[in-house]
This record gives sequence, C-alpha cells and structure tokens, in this order.
Amino acid sequence: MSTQEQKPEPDTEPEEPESQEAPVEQRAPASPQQRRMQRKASNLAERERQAAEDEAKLEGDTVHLKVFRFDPEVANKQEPRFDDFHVPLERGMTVLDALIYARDEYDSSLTFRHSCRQAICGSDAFFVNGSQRLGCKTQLSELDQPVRVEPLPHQEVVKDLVVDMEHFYDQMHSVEPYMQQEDLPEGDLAEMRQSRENREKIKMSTRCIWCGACMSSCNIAAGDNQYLGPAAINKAYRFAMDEREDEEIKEHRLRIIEQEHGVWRCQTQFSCTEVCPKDIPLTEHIQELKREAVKKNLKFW
Amino acid sequence: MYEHDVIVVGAGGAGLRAAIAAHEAGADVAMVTKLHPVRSHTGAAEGGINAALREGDDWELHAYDTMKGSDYLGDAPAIETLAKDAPEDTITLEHWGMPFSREDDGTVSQRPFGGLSFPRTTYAGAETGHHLLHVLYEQVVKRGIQVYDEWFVMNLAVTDEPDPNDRTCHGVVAYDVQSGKIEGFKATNGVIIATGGPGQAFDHTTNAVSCTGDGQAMAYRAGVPLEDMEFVQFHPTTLPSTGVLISEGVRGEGGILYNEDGERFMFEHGYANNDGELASRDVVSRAELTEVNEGRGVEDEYVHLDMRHLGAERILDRLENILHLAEDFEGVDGLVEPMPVKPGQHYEMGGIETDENGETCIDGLYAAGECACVSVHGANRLGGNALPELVVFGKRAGYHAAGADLGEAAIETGYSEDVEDETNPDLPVTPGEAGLEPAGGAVAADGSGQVLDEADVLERAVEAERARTERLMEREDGVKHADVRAKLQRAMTRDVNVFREAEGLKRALREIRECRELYQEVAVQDPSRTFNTDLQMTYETRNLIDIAETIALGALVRNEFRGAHWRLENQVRDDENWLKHTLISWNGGKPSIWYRPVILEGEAKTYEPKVRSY
Amino acid sequence: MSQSYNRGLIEDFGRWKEFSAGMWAWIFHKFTGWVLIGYLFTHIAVLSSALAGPEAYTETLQGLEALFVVRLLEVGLLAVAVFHILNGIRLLMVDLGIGLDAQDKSFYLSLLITGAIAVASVPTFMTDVGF
Amino acid sequence: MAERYSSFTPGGTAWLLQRVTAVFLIFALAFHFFLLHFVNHAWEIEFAGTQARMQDLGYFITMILFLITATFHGVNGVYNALINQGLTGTPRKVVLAILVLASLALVGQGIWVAIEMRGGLIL
Ligand SMILES: Cc1cc2nc3c(=O)[nH]c(=O)nc-3n(C[C@H](O)[C@H](O)[C@H](O)COP(=O)(O)OP(=O)(O)OC[C@H]3O[C@@H](n4cnc5c(N)ncnc54)[C@H](O)[C@@H]3O)c2cc1C
Ligand code: HEM
Ligand code: SF4
Ligand code: F3S
Ligand code: FES
Repeated sequence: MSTQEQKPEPDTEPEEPESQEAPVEQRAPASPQQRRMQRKASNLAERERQAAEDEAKLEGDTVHLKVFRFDPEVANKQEPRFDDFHVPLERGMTVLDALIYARDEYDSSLTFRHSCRQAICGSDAFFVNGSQRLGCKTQLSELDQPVRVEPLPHQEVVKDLVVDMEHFYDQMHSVEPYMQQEDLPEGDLAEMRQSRENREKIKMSTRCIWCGACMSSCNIAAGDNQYLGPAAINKAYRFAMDEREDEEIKEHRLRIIEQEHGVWRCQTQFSCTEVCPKDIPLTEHIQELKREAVKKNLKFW
Repeated sequence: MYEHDVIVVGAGGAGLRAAIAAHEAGADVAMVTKLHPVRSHTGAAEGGINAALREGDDWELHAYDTMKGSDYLGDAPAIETLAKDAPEDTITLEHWGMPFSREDDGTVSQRPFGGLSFPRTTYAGAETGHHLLHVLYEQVVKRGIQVYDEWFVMNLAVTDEPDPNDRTCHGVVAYDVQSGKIEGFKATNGVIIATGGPGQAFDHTTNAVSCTGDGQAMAYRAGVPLEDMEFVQFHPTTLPSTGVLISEGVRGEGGILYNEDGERFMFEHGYANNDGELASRDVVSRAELTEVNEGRGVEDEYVHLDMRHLGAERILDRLENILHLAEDFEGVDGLVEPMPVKPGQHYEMGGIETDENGETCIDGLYAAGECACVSVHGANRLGGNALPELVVFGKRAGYHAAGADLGEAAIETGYSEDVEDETNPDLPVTPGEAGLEPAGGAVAADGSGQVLDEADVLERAVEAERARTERLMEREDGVKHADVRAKLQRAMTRDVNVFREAEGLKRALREIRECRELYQEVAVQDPSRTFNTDLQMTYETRNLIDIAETIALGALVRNEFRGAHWRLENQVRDDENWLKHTLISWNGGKPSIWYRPVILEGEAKTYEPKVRSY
Repeated sequence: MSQSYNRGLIEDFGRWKEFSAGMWAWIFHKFTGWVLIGYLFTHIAVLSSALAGPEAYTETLQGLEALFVVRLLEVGLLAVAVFHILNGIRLLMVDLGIGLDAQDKSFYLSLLITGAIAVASVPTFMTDVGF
Repeated sequence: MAERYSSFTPGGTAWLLQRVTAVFLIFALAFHFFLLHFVNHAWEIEFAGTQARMQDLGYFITMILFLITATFHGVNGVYNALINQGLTGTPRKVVLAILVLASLALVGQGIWVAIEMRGGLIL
C-alpha cells in the first residue's frame, strides 16, 4: 500500500462479499488509501478525546488499593493489617491487574491466587469493596476509591488474600458430583440422548467455576458449617435435573440434598445469586430442589 | 515421603484422563498439581473436540486433515492413533455426563472448524474445555483418586547414567505451597507429566499465568529431548487488551473478519480463496498481521471479527460465552458491534518427545497433553485437536504407566547414533546453563556420573531442591523474578513472534542469555514459608528461560516456512531439507540440536506432502 | 492449617453495612417473627383476665388501652405484623419460584407498604390518647 | 439404592408446614386485625362484645384454629431459626421439649380462655 493512487476509481471498490451488514463506510471521492488516512486521523482525534474524558473520570491517574495483609510467620504481619498501594491506572484495568502490578512492582510478598485472567479458573474471588467478586472480572473504573481488597469472608485466611478452600471442596464433593448412570445405550459410539430443552435447563448450573464467592456471601453457611451451601446444591441440581440419569438416581440425589444440612437451611437471602460471577440463578435452583423434594415425599406418603 | 504406583504431575485434561486410566488399570494413582484440578487451563478451551462420529466422516479423513494441517510435520502413527481413538473417547466423555450441545434428536452436535473437511468438532457451547475439565475431575472424585493440590513439582528424580536412554525416573520432588515443605513422591511404576503449555514465555498470550512450561523444562533437564519447539501457534482471534481468546467457533459458525476498510480480506486479498476465515490458524494470523502492517488495521493494531449477522438467537445458543468475554474484557457487545481481534500466542505444538504410548526415552517417564509432543500437530495444530489429544494420549499414557499392554510403539524416542546432528548452528551466544545457579536439573546433571540406587535418587533430588530453595530464600538483595520474566517475555514477543528473521532470533537468544545471567542473582523477597508465591514464581521463571531458549534455538536453525513457523530468509516450505523434527537435548547444560525424519507412512497409506492451500 | 486466621464475628454482623436486600429481608423477617410469637404469648396472658370474670377482663383491656405506650406499641405491632405478612407473601412467592428477579424490589415494596399502613393507622389507633 | 424410602424427613415437613400455616395465617391475621382494630376499636372492647363474637360457632372455631396455627408457625419458626444457628445435640432436644411444652400450655390456656369467653362449652 505504499504507492498512492490518485485517480478516482468510483466502481472498483471492493464489493461486500455477502449482503451481511458489514461496517460499510461512506464513500468519499479520494482514493481508498487517502480516505483511510483521513479516517484514521479523525479516529485518532476522537480516540484521544475519549481517552481524555475517561481519564478525567478516573480520579487522577492512580488507583488507591487497600489490601488485607496477614502472614502467620512474619512478625509484622501476624496482626492483620491493610497496606496501601497506589497503582498507575490504565484503561480497562481490573482489580487483578492492579494486584499483579502492586506485587510485581512494589511488594513481591503480596500473595493471592490467580491463573486464567479470564473468569474461568475461579481462583481469584476476593472481597472487593464489600462484596464477593472475581478480581479478573472486576473493572477498577466501576469501583469507588480507595478499593478495599480482602480475602473471602467466612473462610480461614492462610495468608494475605489466600483463604483455605478445603471446606468448600468437601461440600462440593459431598453431593456425589458425578454422573451415575450405569445403564448406557448399546452399540459403538452410541451416546445417551438428551433433549435440547433439558440441556438448556441444566446449562446455567453447569457453569460453576468453584470460586466459592456464593458460599462466602451466605450468612447461613457462615453460621452452619455443615450447610451444603449454594454451590454444592447447585452441583446437585445439575445432576438431579439431567434427564440422562434414571429416576432412582434422581431420588437418591434428592435424599442427599434434603438432609438436615441441605436445602432447608437456605433462607433465600439471595446474596449467593447476586455475587455469582457466572450469573447462575442459585436461589432459584435451591428453591426448585426444595419443591422437588416435597413433591417426591408427597408421592410416598 | 509419599509413595504411589503412578504419579501424575498436573491435573488439566491430560493429567486427569491419565489418572483415571491408570486407576482403571488397577494402579494406585496420585495426582500432584500446583493448582487445584478445576483451576487448570484446560477450562479455558472454548471451541470443541474433533472426533469422527458421524456417517460420512471417518477417522481416515480426520487423520488426513490433521496431517495436512500439520504441514506434513506430524508423525503418521501418532495422528492415526489420535483419529482412531478420538470418537470412542469423546463418547466416553458423554457417558460421564459431559453436557455437549445437542441436535433435535438428542444426539451430540458437531460444527465446522478451521482446516477440517467435515464438521466434526464436538462442542458444549463455547465452553467445551470447562465442561471437559469438570467432567474429568468429577470422575476422579468418583474413583477416590488421591489429589495433592497446590503442590508445585520442582523436579524429577531420575538416575544419572550418561546416556539419557538408560535413565529411569523414580518419582518427583514437590513443594507444598501451603506449608512450604519440600517432599519426595516415589513412583513405583511411572511418572506422567501433564503440565500444559509454556505460554507465559510470551506477553500477549491466551494462556494462563500458570502456563510456565514446568514439565517440559524438568523433562528437558532430565535428558528428554524437546521436539519441534519452534512451532508456536498464534491464534488469530484474541482480544487486543488482555489476550483473552475469542473461539474459532465464531468463525466456524460463520463469523467474518474485516479490515478497517470493511473488506473481507481473507478472500479479497487472496489469503485463502476457498476457506476464507476458516483457513488454518497460521494462515489467518499472518493475514491479519499483514493487513495491519500494510496500514489496513483498525487503530493500526487489530482487525474486526463480526458475528452480528448470525442473529442473536444463534449466537446466544452457541456462542453465548463469547458475548460475555467480549463484554467483560474488552467492553464490546458482540450483538451490536464487531469485536476487535489480533493474533496472540496460543499453543505450543512442540514439547517433550514421546511415542504413541506417551512414553519418553527415560524409563518410567511419560508425558501427555500440551507439554508433550507425540507429534500429532506437527507444524500447526488444527483447532479442536488439542482436547482429543488430551483424552486420547492422556488415557494411553495412564494405561501404559499402570502396566497395561498397548503394543509396541511405532515412534522412536531418544537420541541415537544414526540421527542427523546440527553441526554448525550459527549462534550469537552459547545457550544452556549459565553456571552460577546450579542446574536444578536432573540428578543426572550433578556431574558425579555415578549410578544411584532407586531410593537414593529420590532422596538426593529432594536434598538438591531443598538446598536450591535455601539459596534462593537466603540471598539478601537481588533481582526480582518478575523483572527477569518481563524481559524474557518482551524479547520473545518482539522477535520470536508470527514473523521471524535470523537477526531478530539472534537478538532474542542474546536477551535470553542476559535473562539467564540476571537470574543468577534472583532473590526471593518474601521470607515466609507459608504460601510463598514469590518463591514459586521464581522457580517458574527458571523453567521459562530454558523453554524460551529452545523455542528461539529451533526457530533459528529451521530456515524454512512451515505451518506456524515463518522465516523471512526462506519463505517457502522446504520439503527437501526440512521434512524432519527439530530436537534439542540439554546434555547436562550444554544444549545440542539434532533431527529425526518425519514418519509419513501410515497404517494403510503414505501421506504425500501436498501444497497446503485453503 | 493450624496457623490460619479466623476473622470471627466481624465477618457476620460487623459487615451489616454491606448487607444486601435479601439479607435485610431475612433479618427483619426473623425479628418480626419473634416479636409476633412473643406477642402471642403476652396476648393470651392478657386475655386470660377473662378467667377472673367479665369485669376484670374489661378493666384490664380498657386500662391498658388507656395508656399511651400501649397504643404506641400497637402501632408498632401492626407494622411488625404487616411487614411479616407482606414479606411472608414475598417468601411464599420465592418458594414457588415466582418473581425471583424482583426479589429485592418486592422487599423494598414490602417496607414501603408497611410504612404507609403504619402511618395511616395512627389516627385510628391513637384516638383518645392525646391524638 | 432404594433401601430407605422413609417418607417425610423432618426438615422437609417443617418447611412445608411453615408455609402451609403461613398461607392460613395471612387470612386469619388480616381478619383479626381488621375486626378488632378497625371495625371494633380495641379501646372499646368489653367482655360483652367479645362474648357475643365468641358465641358464633364459626368465629370460635376460627379463633381456635388461628391460635393453633399461629402457635405452631411461631414456635416452629423459632425452633428452625435456632437450628439454623447451629443448635445441636442435647441442647437441641431440651429446647424442643421446652418449646413443645410452652406451645401446649399456650394453646391449652388459649382454648380455656376462649371457652370461658364463650360462657362455657355450650355448642
Ligand atoms: C483459551 C484457549 C482455548 C483453547 N481452545 C481449544 C479448543 O477449542 N479445542 C482444543 O482442542 N484445544 C483448545 N485449546 C488448547 C487446549 O485447551 C490446551 O492445549 C489443553 O487444555 C492443555 O491441557 P493440559 O492438560 O495439557 O494442560 P493444562 O490444562 O494447562 O493443565 C496443566 C496442569 O499442570 C499443572 N502444573 C503445571 N506445572 C506444574 C508443576 N510444576 N507442578 C505441578 N503441577 C503443575 C497445573 O496445575 C495444571 O493442573 C485452547 C487453549 C486455550 C489457552
Ligand atoms: C400472617 C401471615 C404470616 C405469614 C405469611 C408468615 C410467613 C412466614 C414465613 C414464610 C416464614 C418462614 C421464613 C423462612 O423460613 O424463611 C415465617 C417465619 C416465622 N413466622 Fe410467620 N408468617 C405469618 C404470621 C406469623 C405469626 C402470627 C407469627 C407469630 C405468632 C409468626 C411468627 C413467625 C416466626 C417466629 C418465624 C420464624 C422467624 C425466623 O426465621 O426466625 N408468623 N413466617
Ligand atoms: S455457584 Fe457461582 S459463585 Fe458459587 S462457586 Fe460456582 S461460580 Fe462461584
Ligand atoms: S445466600 Fe444463602 S440463604 Fe440461600 S439463597 Fe443463597 S444459599
Ligand atoms: S484469574 Fe481465573 S477466574 Fe480470575
């Protein structure tokens, strides 16, 4: 594209390949190259203006983080405290980005779990400005400053932002979270059939990334350590509603969730549903299981 | 010390599948993983699993497509094994409860994917990897397999015979992240490495922060050659700001790429006149960068991927996850505007050299998944071929390590006298160990040359790691690992990217050398033994340096253009000279490069290299 | 995990400022429920004056009703009962899976109606005791 | 798997009954409040009026039912709340016993009072 073509070529403009709505541009008399350059110049100006505006919105160019610190082994961290970090703000920066910056630039001992940076591994659920959120999925621009980052409440703190997840895992495991259908279709490469509606029904429940945000937000789970908690109940829901499992297995599953520390514990506080980064309608699933359990019991009455 | 029959290092798709198989074959299996299994990066895979399931498709077509996609650098026995086992292994996943997307008749759906002659990519929405990972973990829970999570494996316990082919692996040394203790894990039958890719060697990558190539580096230093490391796949559609991947599924469903002028450049500029957007990834990535370099990129940085014409209903049904990604990480609503995309590091085709049974040249040492190179992907991996690789070769490695008979492997492993050596690599610096920081490599590398008995091997490896850790912890002032890592990533992204040239590669090697030297002074600042990620990342950075070096070395010697590897100096595929794998051996700290011919003879037919056009 | 740190009670109720609608609804419902059952016991106790004869009954009741505090408490009781009823209805809907998306709005609405009814009842309830 | 087909588990029963009684109480309580605070004013209550209402059999039965359901609902609610707060073991049994006794006393006393108001057990 180095040679500049000056002659106007009104009709040699590339056609749209299909009649789909592509970003069709207004036609200008100059050559494609010139138009491109013009547009770039004006785009650039627009972008700069935009950036300036955004920047003005973001209080100064740094973000003030207050991060919970604790380490059982280090003398001056044994008493929990908050450390302040001032991190230069970039557009699109998330809480996780800021923490990484603070760690890499200011204090290598700042400790937190993280991995995927894209809301799929579920390792970086923190308590940010008073609610449970994934660090990588939370834009700093949405938050009031200073941004207070703490470990998930209701779990023991191992160090800084790292909490002990063992109990959460135990609860997840306790609902027999695996397909138990033994009776499989005959024949090579024969899959079990599942209707689209049924897949749709369980779809949301299969999205859980085990981040533990829901469990941390639930007052009931905090008070009753044995309560299965929203994530585990949701896991049970995922299987109980999957039509690929036989009816008896479903009944077995309902018996698990209606035990003493199961669904009845839920007091429909909805905070689990509010904090779930995967938008799983947890309360709805719990309530549906309550009704299913009642229905099942009425059948045998 | 802990003891099990089979130790699986890493609990992503490959590791989990291997553990299940070894358990089925009757072994006492344990998984040792630095992340809890469900945190593994397999969860990020979006698009799907290739398997020939339907009428009109068969494994031979799948094998053919894969061979063509590999640009004739895949080994036929590996590719055919993949294509043959994938259908059954995919259905097994379904039987384990995987929520695949469904057709009206309730069967699992398949969709077209780049480089495939049949729509054989089986998928579960745009979150196939998430479901695969969770389903496999569920089966591990069901079987009660022991998982040591948040245990970082630092090294392998391998005997130190002079010839790597004579060595045996007896276990691993791991660091308990929570408590800081370093312990040995003895494996009576075998160790399976399934630690995933080394994407963190680059700074714009779709890979997780945990993808640091640890397993590859450990195997490499223990004496296993790394194969075809120069073949790094750059995915054409990643979000510019974060590197988050926009699945190929979008193009599979009919998404279109436009340059700034609204031209559908894949066709209009002749990059792929038949397949357009669905051409193989390397083709599309280069096309995008060419557009940008020639001034037709949006904001001079990226191009647009448009899926609006698919309609909200179809998008919500099949690509809903993409909408969330574009919204959360780029602030773009895919239903009303096109999404910005650019190429980003995505997948390492090369890796630990293994045969079809997952075995390496070291006795009792296996590898599976992205860290391994059985050589199914050759010079370029087709979308949707990694997940079947995880289940097929994970399963095989598991069975084999547990003692099941899978038959003689057709692929040879390990250095032998009759291979071709690279005698005159024109290197700007000497690669390999920089001297001060002790190898931290295999016991083999401690130089004593004596053959140890089993028990001693593990114990000595543990001692070596404890000593290394003490040194890192005690050093008072020094360089931060984060600075070394950042320098390494910048060098790799600048010079070992989609377009490569000799000068740049040499510059990269020099910088890698500088990183090595800097690393000699690296100091861990966090004094705590509890959850010391500073220490863990310091170990990882060491691994990244070793891996980055093999990538740059391979890229420098291979002077041709094949698959994902493009060279300015020789922009054609050179079958005469380069129908061979690049292998790099550590040799106790003095890397050497050698070659092994590609196996093009399949079970029934020989694959003739053809021009790869899409 | 012997060394980990338990932040104890601050986490539960020290965080009240950060509670969401559903949590407040839960707390209010609890509170109102307890008040109501407490009142039920008191109420029966007061009514038991009937056992001592019609006059005792009438006197007790009218004596109590003459007190300003009692009237005030009655308004409070009404508010408590109305809230418990309205939020109880909300909870019943939630149990049936109806209107889950509007659960916070329905809570605010319950509060609003409760307030309105309580205020509206003041003239009736406070007749003759200074109003 | 089908070894235990016991019907209602305690949790489920309590939960369901709490809701069923709640539905009844909505109407009963609304009626009660309306009648005794708006139609008849509380401060004007006299024994005679109460007696007159109580002599209506329907009203009498409604009030008894109201008392029973309200007691059950309230006490069951309190009990569940305590269990949710982690009440277990012996204390839990003791609390249950106390609550049951208290409710029986309350209901007994209430019925006695109601009969008295009605002027004896005349039907
Ligand atoms: C965004 C994205 C999308 C993709 N989409 C597709 C797709 O659609 N189809 C497809 O076929 N492929 C896809 N791929 C490729 C595929 O997902 C990966 O190649 C594959 O998941 C790798 O799996 P793995 O089991 O080898 O490794 P991982 O899943 O990365 O797991 C590695 C495991 O090793 C552990 N580990 C690492 N180092 C250590 C250590 N030192 N000590 C102990 N444990 C360790 C980790 O904890 C982890 O459990 C995609 C990849 C990405 C990044
Ligand atoms: C008038 C209609 C009423 C309705 C609709 C109603 C509804 C409810 C519901 C649905 C619950 C269960 C809450 C839960 O478990 O999440 C509940 C709890 C309760 N109710 Fe009622 N109720 C009513 C009247 C009463 C009355 C008259 C009393 C007192 C006697 C009462 C006392 C209680 C108590 C003590 C609780 C337990 C609160 C707690 O959880 O601590 N309710 N109510
Ligand atoms: S249900 Fe939601 S909040 Fe709870 S663990 Fe799963 S993803 Fe996290
Ligand atoms: S927050 Fe807790 S009370 Fe129920 S609705 Fe969610 S589990
Ligand atoms: S880093 Fe994986 S969910 Fe945030």
